[in-house]
Amino acid sequence: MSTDLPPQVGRTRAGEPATFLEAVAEALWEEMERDDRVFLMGEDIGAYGGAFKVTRGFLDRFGPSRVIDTPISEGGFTGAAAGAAHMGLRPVVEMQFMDFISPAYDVLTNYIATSLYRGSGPLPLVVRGPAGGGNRGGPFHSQNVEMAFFHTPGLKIVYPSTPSDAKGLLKSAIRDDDPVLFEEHKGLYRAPFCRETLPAADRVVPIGKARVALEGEDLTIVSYGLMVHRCLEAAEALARDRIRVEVIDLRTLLPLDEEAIAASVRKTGKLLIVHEDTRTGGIAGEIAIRMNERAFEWLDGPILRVTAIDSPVPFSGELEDYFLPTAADVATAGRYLFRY
Amino acid sequence: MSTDLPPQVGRTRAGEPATFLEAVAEALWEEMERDDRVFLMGEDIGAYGGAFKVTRGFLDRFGPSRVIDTPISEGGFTGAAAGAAHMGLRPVVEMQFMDFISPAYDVLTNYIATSLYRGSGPLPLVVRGPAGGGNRGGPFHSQNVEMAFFHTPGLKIVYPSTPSDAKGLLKSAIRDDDPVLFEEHKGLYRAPFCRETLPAADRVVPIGKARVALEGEDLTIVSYGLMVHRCLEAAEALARDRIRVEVIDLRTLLPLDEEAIAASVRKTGKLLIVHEDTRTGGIAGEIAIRMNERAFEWLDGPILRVTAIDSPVPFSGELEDYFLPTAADVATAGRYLFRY
Amino acid sequence: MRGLAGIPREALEDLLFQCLQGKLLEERLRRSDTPQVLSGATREIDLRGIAIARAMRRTRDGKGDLCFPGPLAPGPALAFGATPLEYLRHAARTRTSPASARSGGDSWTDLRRGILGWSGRPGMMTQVVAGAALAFARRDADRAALAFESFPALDSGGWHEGMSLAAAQRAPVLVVLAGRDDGDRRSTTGSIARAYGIREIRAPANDLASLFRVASRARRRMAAEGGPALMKLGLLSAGRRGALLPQLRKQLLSEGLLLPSEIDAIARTASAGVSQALSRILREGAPEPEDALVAVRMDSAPLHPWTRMRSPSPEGSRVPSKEPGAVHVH
Amino acid sequence: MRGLAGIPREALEDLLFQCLQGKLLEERLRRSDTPQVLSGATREIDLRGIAIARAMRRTRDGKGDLCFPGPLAPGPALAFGATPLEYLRHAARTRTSPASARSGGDSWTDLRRGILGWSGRPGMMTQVVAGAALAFARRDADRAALAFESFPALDSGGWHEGMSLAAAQRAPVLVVLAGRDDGDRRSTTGSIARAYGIREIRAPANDLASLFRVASRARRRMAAEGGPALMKLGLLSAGRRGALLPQLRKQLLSEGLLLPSEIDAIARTASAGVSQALSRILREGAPEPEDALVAVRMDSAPLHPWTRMRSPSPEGSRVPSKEPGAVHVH
Ligand SMILES: Cc1ncc(C[n+]2csc(CCOP(=O)(O)OP(=O)(O)O)c2C)c(N)n1
Ligand SMILES: Cc1ncc(C[n+]2csc(CCOP(=O)(O)OP(=O)(O)O)c2C)c(N)n1
Ligand SMILES: [Mg+2]
Ligand SMILES: [Mg+2]
Repeated sequence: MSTDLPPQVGRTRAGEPATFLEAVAEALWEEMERDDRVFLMGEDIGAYGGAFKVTRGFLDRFGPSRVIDTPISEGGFTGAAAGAAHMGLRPVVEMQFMDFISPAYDVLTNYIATSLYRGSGPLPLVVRGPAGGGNRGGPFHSQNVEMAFFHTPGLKIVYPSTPSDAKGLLKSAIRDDDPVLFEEHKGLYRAPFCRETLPAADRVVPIGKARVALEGEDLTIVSYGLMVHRCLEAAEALARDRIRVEVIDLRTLLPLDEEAIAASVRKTGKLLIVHEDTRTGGIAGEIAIRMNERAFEWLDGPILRVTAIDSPVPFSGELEDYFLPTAADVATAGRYLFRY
Repeated sequence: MSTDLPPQVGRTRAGEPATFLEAVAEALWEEMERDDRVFLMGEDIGAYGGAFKVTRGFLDRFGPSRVIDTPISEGGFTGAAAGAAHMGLRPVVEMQFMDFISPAYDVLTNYIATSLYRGSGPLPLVVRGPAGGGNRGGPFHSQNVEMAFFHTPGLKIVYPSTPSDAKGLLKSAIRDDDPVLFEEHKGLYRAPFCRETLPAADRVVPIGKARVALEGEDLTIVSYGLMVHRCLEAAEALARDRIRVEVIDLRTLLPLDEEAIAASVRKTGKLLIVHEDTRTGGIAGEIAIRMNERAFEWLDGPILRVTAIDSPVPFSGELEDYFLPTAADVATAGRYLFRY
Repeated sequence: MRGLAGIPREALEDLLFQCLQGKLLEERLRRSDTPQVLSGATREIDLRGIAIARAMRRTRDGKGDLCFPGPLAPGPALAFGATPLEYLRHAARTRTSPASARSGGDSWTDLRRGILGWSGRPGMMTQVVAGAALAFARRDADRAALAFESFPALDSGGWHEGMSLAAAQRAPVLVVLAGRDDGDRRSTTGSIARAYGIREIRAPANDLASLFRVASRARRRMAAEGGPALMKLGLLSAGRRGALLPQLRKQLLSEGLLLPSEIDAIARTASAGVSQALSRILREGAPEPEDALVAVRMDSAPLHPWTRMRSPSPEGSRVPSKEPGAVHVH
Repeated sequence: MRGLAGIPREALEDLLFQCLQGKLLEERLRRSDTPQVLSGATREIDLRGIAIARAMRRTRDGKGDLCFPGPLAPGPALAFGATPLEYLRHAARTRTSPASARSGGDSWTDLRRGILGWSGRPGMMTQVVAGAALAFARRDADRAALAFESFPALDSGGWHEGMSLAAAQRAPVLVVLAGRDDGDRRSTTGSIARAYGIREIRAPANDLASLFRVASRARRRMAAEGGPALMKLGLLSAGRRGALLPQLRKQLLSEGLLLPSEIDAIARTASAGVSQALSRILREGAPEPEDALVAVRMDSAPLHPWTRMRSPSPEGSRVPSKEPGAVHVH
């Protein structure tokens, strides 16, 4: 059977390195093979194979009752996913672009997130899709949506930065009994720099645990998603100035692994937060106040942030490049904070 | 004509003190009299006079083309308000409870908030309604919705704490060329403790400016809405311990008056943020990081917060009382921070 | 068919019992001596909801039909096996209420019985119920879903998306439009059904037996053929509402299906149950405040009380504060 | 009526000119030597959208009709007076594009001309357009709105709420269903219209003159009586699409309304305009990066570049940092 696997789910079985997109596809495929309660819903995910071809070949293998093409109605099919989850299934909802989760804001925050609290039982479902900018998608195909939901008790939010985390965390998300939002940065999907050979074994990565992407003593940089790679670039540049940066990849945004951040801050005394998402109301704020609560005495400088500008994502390349934070921005901020 | 004014809009003309609700009603009435572009949309605001009777008598005075009863479709009528605003009108949309703004999340964040940026011109409209807990309304009639929108560039968010601010800020909001979300705490609507005699003259309160509700030297407490009153209570208790608290009432959440907060923090060196809204992802985070950016060297203690618990608003009175922050909680935190 | 012909005796007994229970509950709750704590509970119980819900396949193992009682709550929930005591607990927000006093309205779920509560969004539950029905269509031959919505709910995008999806997926869900008013729609239920390409079910009479029969037939057909259906319950005058139960009783007697003594026995049981529930509810305790902290995520530890500053600096201080009189907290 | 009878000569000239312009633009953009920067612009321009939009009352003072070009963009925008150069600027994301290169797709608004852009949400614009039409109904006797949507957009709650509200408020908005496919709806446009209690407009033929006429009539009726209407444009084969313009030309000639020389003159003007636009666009500069910072609120000062850490501590330091080598920033 593995001979006629769709190409994007066969890398690991063939012993080849997988892209981020392929890692996502492999996680979906393997979970669907493992557990027949798992099924997919989304726009054009069946015959067309999905806007980014994550689910190419899934319809042939799993049939139309497990790969469901939906009408344009993100609220409706997310609500329907909740109903199916109540009945014991494990829906994975694809947003064609994560931006399109906004019509599902009501049902996600009011019905789905509150279910367990209201005594209506757990709602195991995953809402996943491509997020983030840098692809000239303009304001409606480039958003990061985490902060729309970060304030909602009852949800989990995952935003991985590597193929192996993407695969392991998506498996965890599907097996998790809570509703999980899962963002996949488009800039990582096919990026050659983050191909990885993945373990053949069924490996899960726990939700809620950050990862030390780089160890260092002088300065903590906390980030997630594509920006982790910008931070690692910046760390390299700073290393040439003998500034030893610790880079923490959050992996899960909600619940936030504040212990991991605090441990690093207690070591370095300096904290810089980097997110691609816009500035005001970004996750940097919550991290800042948690570190005030938990590590204030260890801070040897202000908690600072490098983020996108407070504006919709611009459409033209020139504007978008200016809008997005760069590795150079991170390095400048890191240098400043080091010297503080 | 003023003889047959609906009672809730006639207080000031009669020289009587007005409740918060009456202040809101007066602002609406006066703005509708002043400018015939202003009109109202919402569920049951016409013949029924609104769930809280804010608009009782408006239909008789202004007619059905300016007081429009809508179907249950918050997204639809908020989108329609945008269309009317494009055509030069100034819609004021009532959410029966502010919780019901969530179906309008998509159109507010994607269409309305981005309009000016996209070159589609300003969209002067107001979305207002009763917010907040303490009224045994349970999870779906007690929410504070500011943090769902705080992350969206292009919106303004106002949350007054007194009748005179409510009236003056609502007038400003209606005259503002940007979309403004305007939250009115149900706990203030008819509260005897916050009746005020309002100036008869047409007085506006500028959006974007915080207010020093109490001057003090030892500790800054920043809050908004109903919680300002809890903070003032706490300040009284702390004054008995000779702790001189400065209470800042934000009034506008977005744009945030960071200058006012920083000025106070530079004086007191201690900052406590109090919000009724739930903890994670609340506005305290953004304030904390802004003060790290702008006043870190002046901080003599961690920035702390007192908030509701990370949970949906509980239904029963016992649970809700436990869930909400109290004046005593604020005082405890204030005392701790003072001694820090 | 007319009268009660063809309805199984067991169903008729149940129907009578549940309608009596509902009626008694309603009457008792309307009395002036109803305790304040139950003031939220005194709503009318439309017996038609009971008749329709009783026509579904109810089990107690989570494998029967599913019902969102919506604007006819709690009638359909009682028909799905909920007890008056549970309803009163919910209304009185006691510790033992189905939602642990954490949520109200009709947000009350019991999936083993097939009762689904909501989040107070008219129309939204048609989505959720459609998704459940989708699961039935995929896995279970003989399950169907029932949702009570109202006319005003039809204006919401949530309802439309739910109905549209159910139609596209041929999910077996019967949506019954009911409520305190008809809205001011400019169109008929039939034209709405046709716009979604789904079946309209006509409820020609408002007597309980006919409604039961129509709903049974709709259910059988949905389970066999899949696909949603739409049915409208018209408004009833107070007089006609009041006549529903006496009429059922009369039919039972005149068709010789139950003896007067049997009817009396059923009425006594219903009455005893309601009385017991009412006296019991007043003795039930208020919820524990800590229940407000109940986990909203599966893995969340009970929330620590840090919010309240009882332990404002859990990590303690590395250096003592410089302020005179500063305390060291651990 | 058949042929061109009854259509004013000015409208016919315009229609011919705009259709020629659209067709030429499309052909030029499809050529293999189209510059890369315009790759996003090579979509088909459905001339039917031009014919329908030309039937509206267009002004340049913001007091005419309103049009959301939707899936038939940019045809209807051209018919409302947008120039090919504006369209190309938008597609090429130049500094001078209607949206200053900040937003793409069909998010392009020019309210003086009556063109309304969107936020990429199929169905949502029916709400916005309904609201504009509500404003017309309230204040202006002779204004109406036009929105192009697609069949898949009908499934969205946004569309439903917009249509429902327009119907309830009798707002004069003509919604035209068009797009690259018919969806897989289980119902007809007529049944959908009836579900909202609104008029269905039949577009019996796909020739440009008939569409113009039908749209004119619908517009007149909306402006006079209020209330929305729904109209469907069927799919056209490539052959029939290609025949639309030759047919119009033939009609104009055969009915003697324009002389061959007049038609040629119009064609030359259209061609010159398109050529000029194409050569001009390649000389237009890229946007200034700072334009990404453009105010999103009326009163917002241009955003300060703090984000980029050029001035990480605008307030400076009260005390010098203890670190060796620390710098003091003001
Ligand atoms: C999104 C949303 N909008 C509005 C409301 C407020 N609301 C609850 S029920 C209701 C009226 C519903 O009418 P109907 O379904 O006929 O109920 P009934 O008249 O029987 O109370 C309204 C406006 C809500 N709960 N949620
Ligand atoms: C809320 C939302 N969901 C999904 C999309 C993605 N999307 C844009 S157009 C489209 C298909 C629309 O189909 P149709 O209107 O027929 O357009 P066409 O086939 O002509 O491109 C989809 C799924 C979106 N932009 N917004
Ligand atoms: Mg009603
Ligand atoms: Mg299509």
